[in-house]
Amino acid sequence: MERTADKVVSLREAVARSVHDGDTVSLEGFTHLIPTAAGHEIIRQGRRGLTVVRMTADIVVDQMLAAGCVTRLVSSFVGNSSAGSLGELRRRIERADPEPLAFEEYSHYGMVCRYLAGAQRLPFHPLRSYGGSDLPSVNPGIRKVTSPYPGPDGREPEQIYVVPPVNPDVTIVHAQRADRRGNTQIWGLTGVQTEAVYAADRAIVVVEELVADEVIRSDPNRTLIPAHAVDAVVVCPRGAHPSFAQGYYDRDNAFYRSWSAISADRVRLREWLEEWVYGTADHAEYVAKLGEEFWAGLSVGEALSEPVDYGRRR
Amino acid sequence: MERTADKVVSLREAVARSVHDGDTVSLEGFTHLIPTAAGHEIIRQGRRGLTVVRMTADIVVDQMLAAGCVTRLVSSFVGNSSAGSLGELRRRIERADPEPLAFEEYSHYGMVCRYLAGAQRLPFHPLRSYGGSDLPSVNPGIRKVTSPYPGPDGREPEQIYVVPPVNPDVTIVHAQRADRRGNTQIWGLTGVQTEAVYAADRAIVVVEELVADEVIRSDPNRTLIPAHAVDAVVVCPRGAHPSFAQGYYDRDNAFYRSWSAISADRVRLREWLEEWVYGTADHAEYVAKLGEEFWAGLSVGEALSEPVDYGRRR
Amino acid sequence: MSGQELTRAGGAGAPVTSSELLSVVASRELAGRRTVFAGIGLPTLAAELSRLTVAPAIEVVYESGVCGAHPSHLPETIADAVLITGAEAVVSMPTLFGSVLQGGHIDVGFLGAAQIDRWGNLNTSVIGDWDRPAVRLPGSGGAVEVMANAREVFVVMRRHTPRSFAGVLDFCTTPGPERALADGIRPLGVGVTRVVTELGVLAREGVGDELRLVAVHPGVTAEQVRAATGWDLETAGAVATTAPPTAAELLLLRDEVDPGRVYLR
Amino acid sequence: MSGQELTRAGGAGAPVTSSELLSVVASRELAGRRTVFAGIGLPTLAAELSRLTVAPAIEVVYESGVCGAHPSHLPETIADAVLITGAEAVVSMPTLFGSVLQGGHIDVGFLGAAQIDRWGNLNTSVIGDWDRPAVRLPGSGGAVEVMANAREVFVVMRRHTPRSFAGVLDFCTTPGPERALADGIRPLGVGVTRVVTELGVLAREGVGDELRLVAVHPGVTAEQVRAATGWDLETAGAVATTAPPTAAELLLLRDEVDPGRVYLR
Repeated sequence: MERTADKVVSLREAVARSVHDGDTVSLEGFTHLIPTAAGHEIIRQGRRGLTVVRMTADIVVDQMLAAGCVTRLVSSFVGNSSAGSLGELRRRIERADPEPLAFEEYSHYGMVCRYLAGAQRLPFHPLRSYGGSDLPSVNPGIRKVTSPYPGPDGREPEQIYVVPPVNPDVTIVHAQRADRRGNTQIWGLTGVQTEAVYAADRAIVVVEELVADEVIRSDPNRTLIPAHAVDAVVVCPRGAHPSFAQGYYDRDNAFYRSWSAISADRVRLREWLEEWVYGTADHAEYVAKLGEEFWAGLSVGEALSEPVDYGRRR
Repeated sequence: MERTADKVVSLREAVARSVHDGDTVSLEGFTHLIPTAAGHEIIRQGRRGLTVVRMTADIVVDQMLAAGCVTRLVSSFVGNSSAGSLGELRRRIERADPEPLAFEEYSHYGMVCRYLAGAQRLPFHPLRSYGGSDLPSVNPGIRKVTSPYPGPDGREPEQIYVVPPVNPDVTIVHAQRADRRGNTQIWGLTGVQTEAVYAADRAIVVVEELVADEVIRSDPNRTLIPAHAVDAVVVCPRGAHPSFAQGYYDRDNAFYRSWSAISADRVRLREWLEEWVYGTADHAEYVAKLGEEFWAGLSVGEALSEPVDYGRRR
Repeated sequence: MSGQELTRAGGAGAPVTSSELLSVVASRELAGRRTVFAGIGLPTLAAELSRLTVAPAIEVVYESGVCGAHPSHLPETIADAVLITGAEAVVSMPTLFGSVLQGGHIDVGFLGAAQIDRWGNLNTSVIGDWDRPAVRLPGSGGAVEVMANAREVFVVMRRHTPRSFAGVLDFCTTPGPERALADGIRPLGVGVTRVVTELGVLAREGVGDELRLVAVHPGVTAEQVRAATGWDLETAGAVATTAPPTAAELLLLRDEVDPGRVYLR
Repeated sequence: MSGQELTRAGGAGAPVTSSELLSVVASRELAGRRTVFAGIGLPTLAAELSRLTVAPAIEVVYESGVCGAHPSHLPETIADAVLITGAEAVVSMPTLFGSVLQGGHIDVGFLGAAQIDRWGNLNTSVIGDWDRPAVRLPGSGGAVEVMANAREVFVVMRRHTPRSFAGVLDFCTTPGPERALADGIRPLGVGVTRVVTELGVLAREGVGDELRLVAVHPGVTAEQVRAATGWDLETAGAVATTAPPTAAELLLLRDEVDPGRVYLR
């Protein structure tokens, strides 16, 4: 947490140092900037007994489940985007096959409020959801509080549901760029990354590129994660594949569509992991294996933001 | 609230239409981008019986008090920055001179949480402040809630203070730039403007400059106030003086320092209002009256942000 | 019923598909609305078509945080990069769910579901028991929040069967206002007001009302819809027949909104 | 006591002023700290000097939302434009107070006050009754939050009088942990641990401890400090004498930190 320290490490070292068996690990990124490479490195290092916290449990979670890393999942959406099912997740939940998966089910804003409460050290966060839902009956974490103020129009005080804080042992997010201290800039969909990082004991930021201090400091409002909240900076281009990094590469929709069939068949899923995760030493090998032609297909043209003027005292 | 409507109006029209006698009016901007021109227009139009909500009640609030616009103040800091006192505010509170001022005192984060609760339609917002403070004894708005979860280490459930929502009839903020629909971009200190706008029934955005849609749309992450939350857009260059607009003009520290002496003397304060507010037809006259040489002294050099690439599908 | 059985629009062009009919019917219901919270697929098509027809000022807000998108290509997901580039605003999740949605800025929210009951309560969690379900579905996403906070909710269901229009939900993920009130919670909106299906349109005016059949699509009878519904579906007075898509609506939908037929499959 | 009465630093240069002494003493207390929440004035000078001496990695977080400032000129307020241009991050008020401060990321918060009592409780609201005060002071600002959430708090008070070091506060704006605990609230930090004044240094180790005199500045006696304190001030064993600013400290403070003598008045 030293601000001036150079926090740049390899993904292997960051995971080895910060992700331990039995940890609660938050992986965030709402469709955009999903930290897939970090998930794969956790698989390679054979972590066990993890509680994974992720709003949209999608392909990377299904892969971590299939690799046997995860015993508990906290999530608000367990599906392969709009492209289909997560085969391993469904086997685990529907048939405890090959083993049960403890599942804490929330809604999206319930998860957001859990991160907000965690980041802000609040004992709970209120939200106008869950009234009449069956979710509180299967999730004892969702409770009610009575407001200490009179209700609208002098009616009796309102009741409101609340959720508890989540404080992951480690949060891992992917971002476009950071400096060596960990000042991290994200644009496009920014999701809940800032809150997930602040809620965590330790935070790893995986970035498309490391940039000079001057680049970050030319636009301090773009720094969504300040250095004081970051423990490790990992440079890992294309580390969000098959999701996308705004301005860097597009989403691999074909892979999303293919995942339902791959994951429906445990043998195919195992073969996929062998080939693409266990069979690659690191994410650079995974990227190289996909090939230049493949990446050309996901490349994007340029659309630069108009600069703003921060001004300089004369 | 029509998204495609052209919402650009004069400051005179915006205030005439949206600020009524007896309204609760939020003016936000934390030292930066203080909506002074809007405060002056409220004075010119002779509004009465306002409740003013502002975290840092400073010079513009002292001026509105002296003009007889305000009967109630909700604030967390009533001082002239670090430069001295607010003479009229002190006379009103210390001696009910010339009339009493109802005052609701909070801390900064208490005010932030009131705006958050207001923006999010929550009946209350919890915060880890006020334990043992005398503030709850003089402000019945500050109350306690007991958490429905066990305390840390199995101790009994925590108690926590909460504040009620604030929902101003109208919020006025100053910003660097907007498009005609009201998509508003702010950089530098961003304070609590987004939450204050979302908490309000009506919102007026006063900007240094109106820009083309393409400028806003080149950097959607910079839009801190989306059009759907804005009712009126007012173009009013230098409308934040004596505060500053990052990248446009610097703070007039000399005026801040002079305010203690001006406001300490009710006759001088009255003369100041006569000359600079009642004696100017609008803010353009106020700006012209200060003179070009004056503005040259507050001008700033250029410090442009490095652009980011949002990418474009080929 | 397949799209091919539907009448041709104004006698012109290719036959109207079920997707096209649903999109057109839903788009008409958006007349006069300002803000729509919509997922990708038929809701987006309906919103985009309404902008070109009955609701020129409509703004689509996406669950991903995009407000005022101007996409260069038809988006494939609610987070498609083409929604972000050139958008008017992109906000964080806390702002999107807290200030925009819970703050009461959404007029109409679009939702889908595996099951819906007569009050418009929705199940997107499980078929079977929650603890050991026959089918684990994706869950709420933001549906719980959309129902609780949008002024009204439109549901689009491609399939209309007694299992999906259920007498009793296997699980209530996303409750309407009646269930919320019984739980002591006051919701902002009135819950589901329109359900557009492959067979017709169900409607419900406000809190305490059941969904009733208000219109059948051309070639469908009220009795067919009642037979496909898992509860004793009532009709609202005379059941209308959906006006077929006009030639203008179809032209806009096919040539402007989804020329690549990404969703009009 | 004026600065002119103080000893010269290492026998070199102009006499040490009270402002310089306070800044140097406070800077030494920051050894090893990482994050400081500081207002403009002596706290900023202390933090900047500590960066050049005992705490090279220190980050100053400003109440305005600036983290990692690299100002081109000495800032005149916590919101000075020169703090923003070239900073590493600028965050909103909800993030600053919610995630950074309440989230527990601040090691040391600097506060001032009109009155302080033996437990380090602070008054910045009123002299006299709150309802009709003799003097209306600015109020909390973020002081309530700094005390509740920073791991420890340093107070810098230029004037040391029985009225400002009060037996009983006129009003407790900003309570230390003892008062919070009595109110049933568990604070994160231990409250005030150091008070640097024109006369010396008071210290308090943790919850339940009173402020005690630990050091007097050169030329000041413990009895003088006790006489200037509105409660029966105890001493912590042997009272040390503050080591005068070294020539190196003074040089850095005068030539690097505040060459324009904006705050070193």
